[in-house]
Amino acid sequence: MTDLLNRPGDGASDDAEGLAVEPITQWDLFIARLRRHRLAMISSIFLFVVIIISFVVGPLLKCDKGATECEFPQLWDHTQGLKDDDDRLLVNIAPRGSIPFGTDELGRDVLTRVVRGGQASLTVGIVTGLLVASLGTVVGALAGYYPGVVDQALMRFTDLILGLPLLPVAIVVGRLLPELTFLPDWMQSGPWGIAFLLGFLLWGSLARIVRAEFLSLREKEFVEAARAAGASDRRIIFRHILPNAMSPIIVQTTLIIGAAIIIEAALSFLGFGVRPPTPTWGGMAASGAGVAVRGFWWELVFSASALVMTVLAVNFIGDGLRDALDPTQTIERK
Amino acid sequence: MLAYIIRRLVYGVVTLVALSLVVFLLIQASGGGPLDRLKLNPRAQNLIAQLTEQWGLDKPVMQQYFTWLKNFVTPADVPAADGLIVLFGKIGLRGLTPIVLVLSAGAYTVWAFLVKIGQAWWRPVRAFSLVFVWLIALWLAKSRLVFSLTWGESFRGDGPVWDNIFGAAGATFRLGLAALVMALIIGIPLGIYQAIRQYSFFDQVGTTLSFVAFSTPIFIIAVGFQLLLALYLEKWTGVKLFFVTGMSDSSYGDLGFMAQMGDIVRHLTLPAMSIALISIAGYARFQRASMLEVMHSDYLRTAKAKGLPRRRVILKHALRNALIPIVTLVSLDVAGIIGGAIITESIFGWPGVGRLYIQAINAVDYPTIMAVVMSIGIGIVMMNIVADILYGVLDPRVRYD
Amino acid sequence: MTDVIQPATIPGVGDLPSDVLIRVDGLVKEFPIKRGVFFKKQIGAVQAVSGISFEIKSGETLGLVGESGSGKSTAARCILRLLEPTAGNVYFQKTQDHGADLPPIVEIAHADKQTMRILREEMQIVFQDPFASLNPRMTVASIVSEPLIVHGVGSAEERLEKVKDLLRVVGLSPEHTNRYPHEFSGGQRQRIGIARALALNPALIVLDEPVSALDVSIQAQVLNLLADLQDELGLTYLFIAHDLSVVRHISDRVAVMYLGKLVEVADRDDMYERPMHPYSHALLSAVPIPDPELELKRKRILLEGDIPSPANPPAACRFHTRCPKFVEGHCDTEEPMLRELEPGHWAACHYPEVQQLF
Amino acid sequence: MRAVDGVSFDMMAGERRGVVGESGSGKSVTAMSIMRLIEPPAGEIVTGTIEFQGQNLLALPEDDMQDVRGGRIAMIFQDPMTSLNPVYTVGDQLIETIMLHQHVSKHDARRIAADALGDVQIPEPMARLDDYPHQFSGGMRQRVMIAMGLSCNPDLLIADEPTTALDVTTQAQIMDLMLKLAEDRGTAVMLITHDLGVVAGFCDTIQVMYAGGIVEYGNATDLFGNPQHPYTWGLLGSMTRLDESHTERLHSVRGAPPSLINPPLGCRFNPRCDFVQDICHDSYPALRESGRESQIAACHLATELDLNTIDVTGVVGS
Repeated sequence: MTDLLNRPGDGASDDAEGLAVEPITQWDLFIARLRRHRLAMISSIFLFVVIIISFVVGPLLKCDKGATECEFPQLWDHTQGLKDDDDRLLVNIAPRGSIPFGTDELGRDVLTRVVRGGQASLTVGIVTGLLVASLGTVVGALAGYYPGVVDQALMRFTDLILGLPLLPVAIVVGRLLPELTFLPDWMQSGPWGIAFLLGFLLWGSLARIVRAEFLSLREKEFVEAARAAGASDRRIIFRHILPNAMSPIIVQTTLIIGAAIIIEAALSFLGFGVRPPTPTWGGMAASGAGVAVRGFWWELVFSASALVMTVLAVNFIGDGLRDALDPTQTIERK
Repeated sequence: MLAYIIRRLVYGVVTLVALSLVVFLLIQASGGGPLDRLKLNPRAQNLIAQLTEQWGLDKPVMQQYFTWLKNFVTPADVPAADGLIVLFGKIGLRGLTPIVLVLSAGAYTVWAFLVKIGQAWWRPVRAFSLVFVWLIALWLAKSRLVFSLTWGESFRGDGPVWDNIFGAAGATFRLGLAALVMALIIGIPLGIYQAIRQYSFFDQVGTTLSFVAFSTPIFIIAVGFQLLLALYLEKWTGVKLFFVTGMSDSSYGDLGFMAQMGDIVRHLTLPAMSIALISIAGYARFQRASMLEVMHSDYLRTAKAKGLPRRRVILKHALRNALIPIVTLVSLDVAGIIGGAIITESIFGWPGVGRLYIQAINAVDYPTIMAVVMSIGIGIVMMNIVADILYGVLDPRVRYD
Repeated sequence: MTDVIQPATIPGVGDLPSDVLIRVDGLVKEFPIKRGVFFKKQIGAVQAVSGISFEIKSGETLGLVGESGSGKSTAARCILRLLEPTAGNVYFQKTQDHGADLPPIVEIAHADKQTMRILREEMQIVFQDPFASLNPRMTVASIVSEPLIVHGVGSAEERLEKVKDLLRVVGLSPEHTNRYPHEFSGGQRQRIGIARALALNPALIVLDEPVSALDVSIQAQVLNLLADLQDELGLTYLFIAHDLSVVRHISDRVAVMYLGKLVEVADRDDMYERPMHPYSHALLSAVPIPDPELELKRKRILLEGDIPSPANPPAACRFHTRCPKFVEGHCDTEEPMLRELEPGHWAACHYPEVQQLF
Repeated sequence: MRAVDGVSFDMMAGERRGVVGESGSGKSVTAMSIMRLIEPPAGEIVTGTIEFQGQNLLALPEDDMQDVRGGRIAMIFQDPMTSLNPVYTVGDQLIETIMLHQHVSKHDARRIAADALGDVQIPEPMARLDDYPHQFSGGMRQRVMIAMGLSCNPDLLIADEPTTALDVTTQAQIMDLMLKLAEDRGTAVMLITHDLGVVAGFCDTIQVMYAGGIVEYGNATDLFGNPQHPYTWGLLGSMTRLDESHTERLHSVRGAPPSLINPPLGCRFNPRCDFVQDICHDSYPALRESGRESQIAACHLATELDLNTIDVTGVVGS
């Protein structure tokens, strides 16, 4: 061995060949690529702010204790302003200095409700995303790694899920959710039930993607090399295949998050999603659309904008991640 | 090929049975039922008892399911001969024209499949004619010519579910087809142009706009169109360009042919545009990506090296290849268009299947709910099979086994 | 199926000559073709490897050559049990003790999982594609040390030291342990792959087209490295390649495959100077030589048509459809056995004849 | 990044030229530039002229260039599996080219196409016109590409690694076919390859490229017999040969080709050269005659070095 170590320059010594690239880690590369995607960066900051406002600021807003929801939540001291001298509700007040988003049909402050409505949308998006990511990955990974009976059975089941007409099924289940007494309370009403429903309806496409990734990665030479070294299935799956399949999983999950937020909003719009009086962007858009016909545009515009901007941010992040996670991408794109 | 189609059909049937079972059991598991509203009326005791008996609501759940299944597949009590009389008696000459067209297209399709013709240009024509076969099947079903079902009685007292659904299906079909055509003729050229001018200003704006459209829920688009292009437009300019409810004006019957067409367009545009917008964005993005991939292929370089003009390289060699994957996208998008139709129909008061569905859901009219879900499911299964066949026809490399 | 006369008399397990490291005996690998409307039934099989037998002596290099579709890579993967062989045996004479209760000669093709795990320390593989054979998400240190981790060798620090040694051995700088594969050139990656294969001090290394993806000048560097490693570590190589000139340079003996069967096995110079099978002859005559004067003088044997599909190989002698010496009624009805025509020179042909190449 | 930098050469009518180099040496880019197939987002030709039969191709309007492409200069590519459009029949693609350049009727074009397939020894050419590319094997597809390239009787055929993706017996068939066709028709051929063996049997003249420039040019016999540039010499030394039984180590060129984004100063080969001197770091050597007629090399030391007398093993040991 010592002979080998002291072998004279073979003309192949590493210094002569030289490394073309400075030592940078995968993480640095990832960040560098993400940085170049300006929209994705802005979107990340925006989404972060939205999450903070919805989950931290929202609950801090003063509410009547004990009530399930805030009939008259007060962001600023609006109790007086929202009623006139005769103690009548000031409904459909146009936006003005002290009430920047106006009030709705019931005289509630639209700004406060928009802030609190984010909770439902984001909860549905995130919980659905997590459910889809875990279910889709597990099913796809098993089907892709174990060919034969396991693969066949799992993929037939996946085909079945993918064959379901999404919105009609979501509507009928969403309609029935509050009446399904065998479910725990937290699933019957509110965003969690909708999130579970959507999670179970949406994982099929991810499972297919993960399966395809596993099928192709399983044949890669570096996996063969690991097998030749005697690595166990578990090690091969978790050390070799899964890390290389992560980027499509992450990208697809962000797409699902966006889709879930939109579907939840549609269900709430039709009245089959999160039930009033809990504020949701979809539900507010529905009641906003009703009054917009009479010229009271603000509830619709503000809730819809919040919804669209959030989903847009999620989708831009997904696009940025797609570029950033692609190891073949070089640093050329603007 | 035939074995492949049979396999897909069997998987489709399994999916549909599972779908029906899940939806049925969920409806049963929920506390509410079709008689909830009646129960509020203290004088309806007899009626409730009668309906419970008639609809079999007191039976065990599985028995009710099988009753439903039996109703779903049992033919209606209308003899085929009656169907023929209905057909030729009611339709008349004007109605006969499309029928003759559809029939001849069908015959032509069968012939095209039986006679193997190797010419490349023939394939897309043959593929397109497949669509006609589907139309014939739909039309046969509607005219009760060959077979006829009832799908049970509606719980809302308006007759056999079959008739209700096929009564509404025409409206949904008109809406969906208009949306699909719009999406195709706008989205695909957009994507092609973006790919040809990659990284241009137009491309970047197009990409950003399709992101926005993709991120906007359909009800916001629909409500936005309704408010801006109809209500506010009329309020601000006094021009009434589009209608926002229904399929046609009440005076439709009195209008001349051109005016009728105009009326249809003015009713159809906004709901169809609402559904189409998201699909346009989707198709444009997909077409752009597919086109870019093809543009970097070796055979395109060969085409350029042969001295073909750029136009011909793109329109003949690139486009044909880039359009193949679109077939799959469109077939998958049919589910999206139907979903979009449900929402849009309820916003625009469009008398289609979607609106029927929402009404049925509110009344827990489960024969109708089930029938709508099942017919949409059948449509999706059929579209997937058609897409697979189309793919095989368009791409000479694909073989099924 | 395996009715081929063996290159050596078939021994019972236990009496492999001491200089033979591995003996492959009637190896068959079939890939099933499945079809069916609902349940996939096997309706046939592609025989990628149809009963091949050969042995490799300790410290020698056997070159296994053939065109695409000849089954050479499949055969190698079966020997390493990266694919499950359909039939046949592979006997391996172990060189280390492993502390386990294993006989001195182990049959690999049917060995259980545990035995296989232990034996993997003795046999390693280097792959063709330097880009696909290294996990892009792992550092060089974790790639090279993976075999050590899997087999529980040493502590983390010891492993790192070993990795640094290995990198030095293959001519890379030991400082590069924390870098990722994409930071290296093709030749350097191939060196990393070789370091990984060396980690467990194997006796046998299967080299599956190790230089065919590299540029000529880099090819030479890697070939030199492989030769040095063999000299100094006493390695045994199974060198798989389609490039016959590379095989001539590195091998001691050469085996030629055509459509899943061995058609000729001979010592290196015998094979290249006096091929006896018409296919070997045609194959050799097709290889261009960088010498214009020689190229002008050479007589080429051009084969007709393409290699038949392995799913449906010709009957009897698989080469008869393209053979210039085809005799009707014989070559297409009776399969020629692999026979020892001269000492150490085996060919599977009814009409073998020593050919002059130049 | 400059993929090709200051490449100048002439080719005679009917000449068979080999362009040899490793990956990234700029040989394919040179060929693509002649065909003007490099378009702005991917790259552009900064300066230079390409004169073909008295016309500067770079100044030609696009319409006229289209007549040159496929008509007077044809090109075939490395990977026959992907070079034909999968959705059109082979006949469609051949007939399209023939009608474009020869202005004949579709019927005549079909006949010419069948003849072209026959010329490349595809059996039953008339019937095979209606087959799709996937129904052909790799070797057969490359024959189709050759037929397409030669169907309009071009004056120059550029073959970019035409046999790299093929097996060696198929390669021999294809090279034999190309040689026969080129000789019969007097077509000039520019054969681009990394394989010195392939050019040896096919080409009259050879140019060796390295890192975007030509390092040596000469007729085949001289270049192989007496390489003047250390790179050519090293390349030949690092080749394994079918006809020689090496017992010793190969003489490898040390290191790897330089990055073209930041190429070395002076002679681009200097980091890998065994004979490097100070001057090699200072100035880029021009191509110049190296004592032999018709053989030029881009090396400062070309006239001083006599590479044939250098003992290969001696250099390696030092």
